[in-house]
Amino acid sequence: MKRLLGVALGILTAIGGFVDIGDLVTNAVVGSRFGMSLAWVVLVGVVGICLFANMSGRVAAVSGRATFEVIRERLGPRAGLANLGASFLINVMTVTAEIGGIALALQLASGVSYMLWVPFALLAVWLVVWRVKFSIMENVTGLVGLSLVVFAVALFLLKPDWGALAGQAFALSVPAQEGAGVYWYYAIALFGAAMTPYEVFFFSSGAVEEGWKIKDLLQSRINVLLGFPLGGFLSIAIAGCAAVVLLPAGISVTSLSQVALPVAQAGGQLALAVLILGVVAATFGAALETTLSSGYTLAQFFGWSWGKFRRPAQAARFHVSMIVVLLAGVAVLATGVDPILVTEYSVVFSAIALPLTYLPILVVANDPQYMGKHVNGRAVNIAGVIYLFIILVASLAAIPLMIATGAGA
Amino acid sequence: MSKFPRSRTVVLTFLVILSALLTGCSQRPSAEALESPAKEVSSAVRAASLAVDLRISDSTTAAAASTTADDMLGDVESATDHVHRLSAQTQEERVLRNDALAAFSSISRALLHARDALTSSSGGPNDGQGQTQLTTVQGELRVATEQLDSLMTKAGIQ
Amino acid sequence: MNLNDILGSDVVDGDGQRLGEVSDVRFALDAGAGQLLSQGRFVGIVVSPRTASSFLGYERQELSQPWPLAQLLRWWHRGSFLVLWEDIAVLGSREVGLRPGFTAYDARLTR
Amino acid sequence: MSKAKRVQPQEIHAAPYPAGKVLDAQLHLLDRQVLDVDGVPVTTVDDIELSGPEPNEKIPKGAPAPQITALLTGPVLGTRIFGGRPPSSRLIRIPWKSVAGVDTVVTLGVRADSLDASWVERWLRTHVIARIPGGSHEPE
Repeated sequence: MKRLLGVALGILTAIGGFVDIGDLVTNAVVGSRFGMSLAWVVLVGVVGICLFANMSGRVAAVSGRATFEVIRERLGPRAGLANLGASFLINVMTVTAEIGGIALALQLASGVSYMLWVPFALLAVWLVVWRVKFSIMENVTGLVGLSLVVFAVALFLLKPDWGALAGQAFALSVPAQEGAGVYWYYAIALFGAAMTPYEVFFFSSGAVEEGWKIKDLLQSRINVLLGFPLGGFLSIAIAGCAAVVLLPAGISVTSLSQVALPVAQAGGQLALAVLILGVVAATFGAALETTLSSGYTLAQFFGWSWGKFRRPAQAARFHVSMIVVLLAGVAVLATGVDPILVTEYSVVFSAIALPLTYLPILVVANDPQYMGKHVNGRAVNIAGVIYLFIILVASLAAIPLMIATGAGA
Repeated sequence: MSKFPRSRTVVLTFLVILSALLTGCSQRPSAEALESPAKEVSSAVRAASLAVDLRISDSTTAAAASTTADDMLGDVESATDHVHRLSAQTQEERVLRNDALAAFSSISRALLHARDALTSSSGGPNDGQGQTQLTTVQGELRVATEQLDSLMTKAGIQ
Repeated sequence: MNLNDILGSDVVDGDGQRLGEVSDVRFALDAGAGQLLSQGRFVGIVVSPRTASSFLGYERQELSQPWPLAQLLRWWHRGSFLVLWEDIAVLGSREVGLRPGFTAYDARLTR
Repeated sequence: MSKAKRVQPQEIHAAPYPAGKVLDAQLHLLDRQVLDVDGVPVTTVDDIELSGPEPNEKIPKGAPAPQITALLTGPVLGTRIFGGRPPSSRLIRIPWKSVAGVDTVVTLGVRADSLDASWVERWLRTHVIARIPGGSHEPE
C-alpha cells in the first residue's frame, strides 16, 4: 500500500513539476500564434526528458552520485564551469520568473499589484527551503499543482472542432501569418522548456535526498514514464485552449492574465479559481525546484555538503548560496522587469547547458564503475545518441534564431 | 586542453548580440516597422474586450478581468513608446505615424476606462449600474478597435 | 610539484621532437602500505598526439557504449601511448622531456 | 604548435601490469567528490601534490618514482581553469595518509571538521546559519 502511495505521489509530483511559469506562458503564446502546429515539439521534448531524467535517476540511485558531480567529474573543471555558469544563470532567471509568477497569480486572484506580492512569495519560498522536509514539499506542491488539469477540462468544455485541431497538429507546417524563423525559434524554446536542465539536477538530487536504492528503480521509472507525459499532455491542453479561443480572436499572448481567459470562458469563475490555485502551486513548486537546483549545482561542482536531509547547519554553504540566489532574483524583479520576459532569455543559456549536461549523463550511465550491471541498454543508448544530436542542433541554432527573429517578436 | 580560456568566442557572441540590438533601433515608420506594434495593440485591445465580455456574463472575477485590462494597458504603452522612437522623414511617414499614435491613444483611453469599470464592478451581473458601465466601455473598446483596424488596412498590415 | 604543472604540457623526445601532450598521469597503489591506503606511486604519463582533453573514460576497454561516442573519442585519441617514469628525463610546466630510446607502451586500461 | 611526430603502432608495446590498483589521475582522481569518514561531502579533488623533482629539474637515472603526498583544493581550482600557479601557502592540503579509498568518490578516514578544507563551511555555519532561527534543527 505504502509503495502504491509512493508511486501515486511520484506521478502527481512529476505532473506538477513539469509545468512552470515558462511552460504556462510559452505554450499559450504558441497556441495563440501557431495553433496546434507545434504540438509535436512537446512530444519530442517529453520523450527526451523521460529518457534523460530516468537515466540521471538511475545513476543517482545506483551510484549515489547526483548529476552535477558527474558533470564535473567527466568534463573537468573548464567545461564543467561553463555548464555551471550557464545552468546557474538559467536557475537564477527561472527563480526570478517563478517568484514573479507566484505574485502574478496572486494578483490575478486579488487584483492587488504583483509587486506587493513579491516579498511575500520570497519569504514563503525561503521558509519551505529552510524548514520543510523534502518529501512533504514535493508532494504538496505536486498534488495542488495537479489542479492545472483544469486546462484539459476547459478544452473539453469549449467543444472545439477536434478534427481541425488534429489537422493543425499533424499538418507539420508553418502557419501562413508567421515566418519560418519565428516558428523554429518557438520550436526550440518549447524543446528547451521541456528539457530544461534544472529538471534533471532536481530529479537526480531528489533521488539522493530521498535515499533511493536499486530497488526503487522501478518506482522511479514509473514516475518518469507517467508523470512527464502527463505534464506534456497539460502543456498541449494549454496550447489547445489558446488555439481555440485566442487564435481566432486575434489575441497573441503576452501575459499570464491572458492565459486565464479561455479557462474563464469555458468554466466560469469556479474554473478560474481552480486555475489560479494550480498556477500558484505550480510556480511555487518550480520556484522551490529551481532554488534548490541552484544550490545543488554549486554544491556538487565544488564538492560542498548539500541536501535538505541535513540540518541547514550541516550544509551551510548550500543554504547560504540559496539565500543569495533568492535575494538576487527579487533584486532583478525590483527593477520592474517583466518576469515572463526573463524566462524567454534563458533559452540562450540553455544552448550552452543542454549538451554539456546530457553528454556526461549518457557517458556515466554506460560506465560499469558507477553502474555495475545497471548500465544503459542498447535501445536507450540509441535513443540517447539521437537525442544528443537533436540537442546539439537545437543548441547551435538557438542563438542565431533568437537574434534573427528578435526573440520571436 | 589549450592553456588559454576561450574568452574570444564569448566576446564575439556578445558583440553579435549587441550589434543586432543596435540595428533594431532607429527604424523609420514604414508599414513593416508599424506592423509589430500595431499587431500588439490590436491583440491587447481584443484581449481586454474579451475580459469585459466575460465579466458581463459573470464568467470571470473583477480582479482577474481588471488585471487583464491593466496588463494590456502596459502592452499598449510599450507599443506607443516604440512608435514614438521611429523617426519620420517624409510627410507620408509623419502622417502614418501620427495616425497610429492617435489610434493607440484612443485605445489607451478605452483601456483605462475598462480597467476602472472592471475594478469597481464588484457587484456582478445583479449590480445594474456596474453592468451599464461595462456595456459602455465595451462599446468604447469596440469603436477604438475599429479605428485601429481601418488604419491597419489602410497601411496594408493584415 | 603539482599534477596540474604536468597535465597538458608538450612532450618531446630525446632529440627535442614534439610527440604530443600529457593527457593523463598514471599511478599505482603498490608502493607499500600507507596509513589507510597504500602509497600512490607515479607509474608514467599518457601521451596523446592530438589533444590533452579528457577521454571521458573511454581509455578503458570495458567502456564501449554508446558506440558512436566511444568510436569518436578513440579516434580522437588514436596513437596515444604510455611512457614509464624511468624514461622521463625532465618534468616541466611547458615541456616534458623523454630520455633517448624511450619505450612507448599501450595506454589503454584493461580493467 | 608544430605537428607531433607519430609514434608508429608497431613501436607500442604491451604495458607492464603493476601489482596494485591502477589509477589514472584525470580519470580516477581529479574532480572527484571527497567524502569524510561519515560520508559528509568535504570538497572535490582540485589538484594533486607529488613528492619528487621540482618542475624543470633534471631527473637523474634511477631516481625513485614520485608519490602522491596530498590532494589539493581551494584556490588551486582557479589556476586549473584560468592558468597560473597559486602561492604554495594558499594551497589547502588533504594529506594522502588520510585517504581511505578511491572509487567513484574519494573517501577519507577522518572527520571533515578536522580538515583545513572545511574552514569556509565552518565559518558560514557559526557566523550565518546558526544565527538564523531553525538553522540547527531537522527539517519538518
